Order: sequence, then C-alpha cells, then structure tokens
Amino acid sequence: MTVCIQTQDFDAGAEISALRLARSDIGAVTSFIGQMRDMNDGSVVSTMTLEHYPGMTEKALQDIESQAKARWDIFDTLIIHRIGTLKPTDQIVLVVVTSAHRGEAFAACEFIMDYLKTSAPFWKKEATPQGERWVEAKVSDDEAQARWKV
Amino acid sequence: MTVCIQTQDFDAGAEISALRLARSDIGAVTSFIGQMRDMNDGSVVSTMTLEHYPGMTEKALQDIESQAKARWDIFDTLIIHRIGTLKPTDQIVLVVVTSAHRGEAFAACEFIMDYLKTSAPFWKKEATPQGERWVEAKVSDDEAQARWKV
Amino acid sequence: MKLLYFASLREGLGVESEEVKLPATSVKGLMATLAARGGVWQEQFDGCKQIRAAVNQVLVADGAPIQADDEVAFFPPVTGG
Amino acid sequence: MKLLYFASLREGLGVESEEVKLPATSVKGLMATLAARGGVWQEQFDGCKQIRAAVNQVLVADGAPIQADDEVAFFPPVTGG
Repeated sequence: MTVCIQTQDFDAGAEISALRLARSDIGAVTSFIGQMRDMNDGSVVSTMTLEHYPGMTEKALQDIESQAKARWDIFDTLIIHRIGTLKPTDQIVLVVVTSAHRGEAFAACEFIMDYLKTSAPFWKKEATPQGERWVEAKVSDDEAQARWKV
Repeated sequence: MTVCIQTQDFDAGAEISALRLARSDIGAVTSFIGQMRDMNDGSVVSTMTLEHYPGMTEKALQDIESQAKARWDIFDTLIIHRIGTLKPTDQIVLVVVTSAHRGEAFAACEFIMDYLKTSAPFWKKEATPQGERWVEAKVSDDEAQARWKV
Repeated sequence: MKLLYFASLREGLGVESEEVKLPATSVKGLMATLAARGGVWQEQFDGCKQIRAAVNQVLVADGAPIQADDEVAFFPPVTGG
Repeated sequence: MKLLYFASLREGLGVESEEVKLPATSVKGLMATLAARGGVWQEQFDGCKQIRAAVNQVLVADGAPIQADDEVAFFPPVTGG
C-alpha cells in the first residue's frame, strides 16, 4: 500500500521486482503503465503538463488502494503518478498489484486505474500546434468506473 | 507478437520498456508475471519442474496472441514462458500487451493468461517433503477461459 | 472557509485560492453564492459547466454540507492516469 | 503415425514416444486401440482419467479424425503459466 506523487521518472522494472520479491507466497503480479501519446483527439501533442491537488491526491489514491484491498484477496499495491511536464512516450502512471492468484491481481489493478481516472484530482493540459488545451474527461472513464459498483 | 520458451530467467523491466518504447502512440502497457509460490495445496514446495511439448508450445502461444490481436485493438504482445526447474519466487511467465487505451490492454493480457493456462502444453511437477507430484489442472482455469467465449 | 480552484476553472477565474467568511451552507449553495459575483464567476458557476467539488479533500456531491471552516475545492472532471 | 506422451501419462506408461503403423481412425478410436494393449495402457486409457489429445500439434476433441501419417500427442490437462 504505497502511493508516490513525483515529478521525476520511475523505474517500472525495479518497482515491480521489489513488490514481487517481498513475499514467497506471491503467484501473480499485474502491472499497468500509462504513458503519453504523441496524438490525442486528432491533434499532435508535443508536451503535456499535469496539475494536481496536493494533499487530496495522496488521500484519494490511498483510499483507492484501501478499496481494492478490501475487495480482493491481494497482498500489496503500488501507485506512482507523475506531475509536471511530460513528452510523448514518457511514463505517467504505474500501478502494481501482487496476489496469490491472477484473477484477483488483474481485477484489482484494473479497478485501481478505473477509479484513479475518475476520482484522483489530476488534470492534463496539452501543448498542440493550435495552442494549449485542457484534456476533457471521457464518458468512457465514468462508464469504466461504474462497472465496479455492486 | 513474440513468443519465447526458455530455461533462463528474463528481465521483465527491460522487456516491458522495449515494448512500450516501440511506438509513440502507445498509451497503455499491461503486464503479468507469474511466479513460483513456496506453498501449493497445503504443502511446502521446494522446486518445480516445467515440462512442455516442443513445437506445439510455440504454435499454441502464437495462436493465443493472434486471437488476442484479432479480438482487441492492441499494438503488440509478448509472451515469455520458462521451462526446466525453478525455485520459489522465480519468474515463470511474462505477458506484456501494448495498446492506445487501457481497457483493451487489460482485457487482452488477461485473455492471453487464461488461454495459456488451459491450452498451452506445459506441465508442472512439484517437489514437496512428501515427494514429487504433478500439479493438477484447476476447474477455475477452465471457467476463466470460458468467460471469453462469445 | 478556504476556497481552491484548479485547472481550467482556476484559469477561467484567474484565482487559485481565497479565504472567505461565509456561514455554513451546501456545495450547491456555495456555487450559487460564487455565481452571484457576476462576470467570470457567473460564467463558470452558472451550472452549464461540469464542476466537481471536494470538501476537506474528499470528493462530494452537490448536496453535501459545508461548515464555516472547511476547505472547499472546485475543479473540472479529473483527467489523470 | 507418431505417438507422443507427456507428463504424468508419460510416466505412467513408461514411454515417451513411438512410431506405429495404424490405419486412419479418430482420437477416440486410437485411445481404444491403446487401451486394448492392457496393463498400464488400459489403466491410463480406460476413460477414467482426463486425457487431452493434440493432432499435428493442435488441441482437438475426442471425435477428431487421425490420418496414418499424423503426429498424435496424449497428455493430462495442462498446468502452465
């Protein structure tokens, strides 16, 4: 249950290794990396700047991890989310989940991403040839979160 | 679309990096690592030996990747599966999927694992204090695969 | 009461944060009070734009109560990840 | 026809592979022929144990046809991953 908000890049391989070697009863390790695309909504994007709400961000991500832990039989979770200015192929977010079995690890990892997308206070601003623009929230993200409701 | 069957260990971080940096339109990278647990069915397990069917294994895994590619809008897939003798916390299998969006990447990665579990010709033999024993296939694996049927 | 504004809403208002003396109310009530300031405030809080609210750093619905010493943040739907 | 046996089935039979001269048949037909050898063969192929078959390295159902020059493999349900 770790949450990091940082400007610097992260070493996904090292983070995954640390989590997976923490216990010898782990059978499944799922991970997700979100990275910056060079195109969005039909426009070339040269850089992206991530703003967040310090204080609330950490709370929101810890709450998402707690919900995942309460819901699935998992051992540990890690969320790293970057802020500041990024360029295409830069890593934005890493989520890692360890469990005895793969079904729980997959579900918890996807759940964390779906909740992060709709309830963690981050906002993206893109630089395009037509100027800067704020990324609009997607209806599909609300729908992805809604799937997890009981 | 890569399949590797090998006795040596793999560097999951390096493999994930290679796939995710291959294109600048990738937004989502999902990965799964299966690793050896020190307990199974209530018994301590000291080592595990993986047997496979050379020739068919490669075909079966390539077929699973093709099915995933036909079914979801994904860019690339990687499957590495080890054979030979492993000890607890050793990595057994790595699956990596890249896509523009996370929903497709998560689904394809889990689909590949579920199909691998029921249709790739690998068999595990465990060494326990009570002697050697073949791991029995699980009904839950058949059920996991059956979910993906149309 | 401490008020915070983020992202496009912060840019639209030209204000990042402010301290205000207001009685206990609800999210909806506070938004009406802010819209009544007119100009860019009315434009942002007239109900046409999707605005999310957090009270003491927890996402809440429009009907949620607000106490006089709460930290209240307004922002557009989030787009992280 | 080339026959291959894997994992617990290979150990139970004490045979890894063999070349046999048999006419075209089906998976079910071939299993009956092997069971008719008696002893460990009957024990393994009597229908009580779950056995999977692959013809020319593709998983098939019990009714699948087998040609005289096919590679046929028998094995217990797989347990990789």
